[in-house]
Amino acid sequence: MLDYITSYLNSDTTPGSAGNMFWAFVYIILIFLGLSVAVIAMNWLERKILAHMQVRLGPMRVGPHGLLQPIADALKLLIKEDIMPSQADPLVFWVAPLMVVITSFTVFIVVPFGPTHAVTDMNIGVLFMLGVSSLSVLGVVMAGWASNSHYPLMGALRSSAQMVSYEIAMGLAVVSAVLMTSLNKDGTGTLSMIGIVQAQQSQQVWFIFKFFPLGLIAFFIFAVAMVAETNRAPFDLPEAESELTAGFHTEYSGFRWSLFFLAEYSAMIAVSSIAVTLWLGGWMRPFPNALSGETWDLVFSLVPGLTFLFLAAMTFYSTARMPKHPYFKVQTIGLGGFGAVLALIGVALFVPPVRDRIQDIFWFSAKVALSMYMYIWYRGTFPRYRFDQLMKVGWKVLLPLGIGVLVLTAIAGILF
Amino acid sequence: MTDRTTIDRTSHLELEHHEKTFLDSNELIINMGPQHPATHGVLRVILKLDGEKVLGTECVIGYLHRGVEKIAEHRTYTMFNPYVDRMDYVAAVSNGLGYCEAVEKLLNVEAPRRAQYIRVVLTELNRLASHMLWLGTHALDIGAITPLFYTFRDREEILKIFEKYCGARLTTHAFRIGGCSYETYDGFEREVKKFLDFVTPKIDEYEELLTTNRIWVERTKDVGKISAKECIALGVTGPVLRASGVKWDLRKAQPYAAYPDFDFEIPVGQNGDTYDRYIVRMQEMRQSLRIIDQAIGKIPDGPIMAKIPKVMKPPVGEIYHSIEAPKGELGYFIVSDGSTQPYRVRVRPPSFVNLQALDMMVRGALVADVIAVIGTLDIVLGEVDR
Amino acid sequence: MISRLKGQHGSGIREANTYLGQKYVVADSSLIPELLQVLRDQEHFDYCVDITAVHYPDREKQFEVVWILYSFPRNERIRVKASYAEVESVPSAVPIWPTANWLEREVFDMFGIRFEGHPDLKRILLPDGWKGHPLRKDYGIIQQDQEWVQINLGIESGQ
Amino acid sequence: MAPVATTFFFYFLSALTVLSAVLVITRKNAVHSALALIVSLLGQAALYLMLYAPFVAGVQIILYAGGIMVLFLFVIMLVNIEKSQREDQFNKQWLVGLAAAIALGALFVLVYVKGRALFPDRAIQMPEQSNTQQVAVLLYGNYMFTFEIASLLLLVAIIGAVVMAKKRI
Repeated sequence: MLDYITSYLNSDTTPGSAGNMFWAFVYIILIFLGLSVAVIAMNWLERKILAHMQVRLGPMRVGPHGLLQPIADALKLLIKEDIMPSQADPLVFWVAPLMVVITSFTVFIVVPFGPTHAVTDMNIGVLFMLGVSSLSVLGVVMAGWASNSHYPLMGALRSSAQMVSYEIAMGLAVVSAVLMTSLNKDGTGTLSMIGIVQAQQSQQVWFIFKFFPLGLIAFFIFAVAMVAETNRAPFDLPEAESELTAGFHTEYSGFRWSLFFLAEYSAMIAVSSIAVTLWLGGWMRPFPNALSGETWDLVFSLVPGLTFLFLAAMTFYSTARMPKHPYFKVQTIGLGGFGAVLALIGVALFVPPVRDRIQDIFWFSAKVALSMYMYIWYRGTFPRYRFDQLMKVGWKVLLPLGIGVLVLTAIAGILF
Repeated sequence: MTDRTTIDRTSHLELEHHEKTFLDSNELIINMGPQHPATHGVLRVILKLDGEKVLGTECVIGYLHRGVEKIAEHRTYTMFNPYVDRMDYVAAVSNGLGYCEAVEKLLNVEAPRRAQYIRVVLTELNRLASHMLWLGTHALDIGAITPLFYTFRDREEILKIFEKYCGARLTTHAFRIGGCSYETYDGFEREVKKFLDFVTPKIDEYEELLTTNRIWVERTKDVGKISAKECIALGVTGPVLRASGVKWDLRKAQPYAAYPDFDFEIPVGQNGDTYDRYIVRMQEMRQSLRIIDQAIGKIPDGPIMAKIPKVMKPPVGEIYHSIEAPKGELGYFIVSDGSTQPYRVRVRPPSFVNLQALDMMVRGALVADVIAVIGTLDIVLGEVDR
Repeated sequence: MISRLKGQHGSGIREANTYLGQKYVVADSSLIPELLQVLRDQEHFDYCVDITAVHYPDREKQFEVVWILYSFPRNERIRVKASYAEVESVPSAVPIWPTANWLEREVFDMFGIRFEGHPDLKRILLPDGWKGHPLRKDYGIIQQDQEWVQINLGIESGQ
Repeated sequence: MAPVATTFFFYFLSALTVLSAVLVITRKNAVHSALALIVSLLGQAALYLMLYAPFVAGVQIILYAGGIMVLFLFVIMLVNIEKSQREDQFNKQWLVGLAAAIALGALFVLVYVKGRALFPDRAIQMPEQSNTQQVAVLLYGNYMFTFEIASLLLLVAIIGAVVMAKKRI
């Protein structure tokens, strides 16, 4: 048994490919935990960042700087009364949030956090991600219909139309990136997520810069479509608060609603990781060409630790600025403790074996985080599109653009 | 008169059956409000939809009805004064100004110059506050959440000035019949000037966020169009009328208070769509700043109250007086029977009359446009329902 | 203008005067439809500012309905007044000014004055089933339709 | 990928697929039927995966479960469910239907029994990695003409749908 466990550590592949059930299970648990933490962190960060964009403070009461706010919210949602409308369809009402959550978590099976850091490496990885994430629309539609109420129904109608239309543009953008993988020396393309990053590695270019500006346009199409896919501003029509109160989840409350919330954020992370994998070089560190060599490798390998130390320093600075009143004593200690944890993580990340192992994951997460920040930024900046305009953007702008990019990429691939 | 304003538009929800194909889906009746994030209070709009397309609307109002006009008949002229603030509570000062001037006219007295200048300053500040609140909520309805906080931040400064002047922030009761009951506080002029310097760049900031924002323009251009003719036929006044191209502002047309002394423009639009109304209101905010800037520099010295009897008994007769409130023409029709209490007070609320145009403006549009149009009409339910 | 009106309609115009600089015309109720039409078409009173009523319980014709009109081309206001008894119905101004729709509904709601030819005359501010018209002088200030309150709100009294 | 508990998963997925397929025709509520159909399609996709045809499985999920079923639900949601629930699920032709189903089943069995020699005893071990490429080579090589005809047919169908849906073009 122990052999079974340790044997994997020497293999140079993902647990799925090695057929090692134990480690696959461990990875699944790790991803699940990591994702939950990421959603919680994202919740806090979104509120804080959005608040600071809007000249207000955001959560400040629960814990220092509102750090415990997401946890308090989660607790509140868990102990809230679970209401099901009496005229609702109980079965469908019950299945819908599960459907959304399961699909948005399943996607992470193939997300490559590093060359070996993925649950498995399917040879249809991209297809799998697109397919499974497209299933989440079923959950949305079911939720809207099962509520047996008009606002959710309209939200469901909107979201199904929206997701189906934007999936096409999204697919075209993805295909053009997949096409680029076939420009290796051996001439075979791949749909595997790890294979796509490795293709970027061997071609020594992130696909966003490949055949400039074709890669950039494809990335742009995907970036727009992914916002629409996840129902976020400015494409948040299915849950447009000022129009449909809360759209498809108007009738949901408590734990079920929190499942939708969880699914929305993990779907955001999922599509962001597709974008990162396909165009932004996945787990590769920035400037692998311009700043190559062992010294630079070393410098970049220190970045994760330094980042955490920087965060720790910011936390300590905030701790020092806390009011000196005894009333804030617990909070000050808590914030200091949080900073200490961050500093500890930062120091741990300098230890060579950890440093090497964690680097890929760090760069991948950093790129995803950047994309998540864009999500928040959009939300703070843009008004909402109207339904017909949304469809116009999807069908009349992104789709032709996507086809054009696809054809041009194919031509460029033959010519160069 | 165009077709749209003729009577058929009032045949609520019993709409003509257009030709149906087998692909036509069922019509959807949606009850928007009275509890809805975007109906600005307790407006209830019953929407008849074909998918997303609006086939007809019916407004159900009265949820905030308090019988202000009935109360007026049982209060003396002075006692009724604070009640008018509760109608359009985001522009309470304008309401008070209209009522005080109407009663003054009935009594045949005139407020002193100093009081009139203070009135103009406060009313224009209130117009700014009202427009800021409108901008924030309107943008929020269309999905831009950030301007709301910017406008509230700046509106706060106005409310602080009100608070320092009369102790109240929202329902100010700033004026009395015959003038103002409070002298300006020390540094009033300085603070208002400081506010002007503070807010001018802020209005540029709002415009930067929205005016050329593609999504904003797409969402508002050609949405809820209403022509000048239709506006007049429906009695729509205020920025909505001006955005349709009618250069009409009671401050210029039938000047009251100290407005003849000041130099300002009436901004007008051309298309009468939501975008033009937005532009007109933004311009109006700048014009208000201009008026305040002129007024604050030359507030004359003198008394702030005219000589009025302690017990007010206006002679038998009636008066209609109207002012340009931030939302349109706000009129007071007061009938006096010679006693201390008005025999009848009728308020002509701009929001109430403007709201009537909603149905015509949104027919054939989409659900999202209904929200945009409700926002752009700038209604306050306290005033609609009274 | 007033002399012109008087010349046209003669005895129908009971009184035409100004009070505190505001013009008003008191007309015979039978003349109202014609007069309003003439005012809009020939005198360019294209904007109906307000329609309201005043209740005089002591008079023979209890209700005085007031039309406040404004002319954009002339920048001028005029009030048209006419008296009606409780049983009489007032000609609706909706065909002349569409804005009269809600204004007349409010007058109906508050005074119980019926408007002849109104497309959709029903209560506007008060609930549909409410009994009584609150702006009449015989309606007390704290009076309520207790039955409605009890049925619809499930409470003893709204006081 | 070393398979784990193949037999168990095969029977599990088959049972799931067949069971939900039965539910599709027995449920009175159209939305429930559609949901059962989704489960059935997903079960099929998983079976494809077991047959080392991941591309087909992926396409099955994207197109059928993700795309077509959404449109199904879209339409069903607008139908008056209460009315359709009151209607009889099986009308008088159920005997004919049953007969047709039995005939079809008998045909399958007959083909299997008669042509037993044609069926290999065990599934052919498919090449694991370049599966997708082989599909592409076949589709755009050998069956290019058929593929193009199919796409032409779809184009005609799209135009037809637009013409039918739009009152005025």
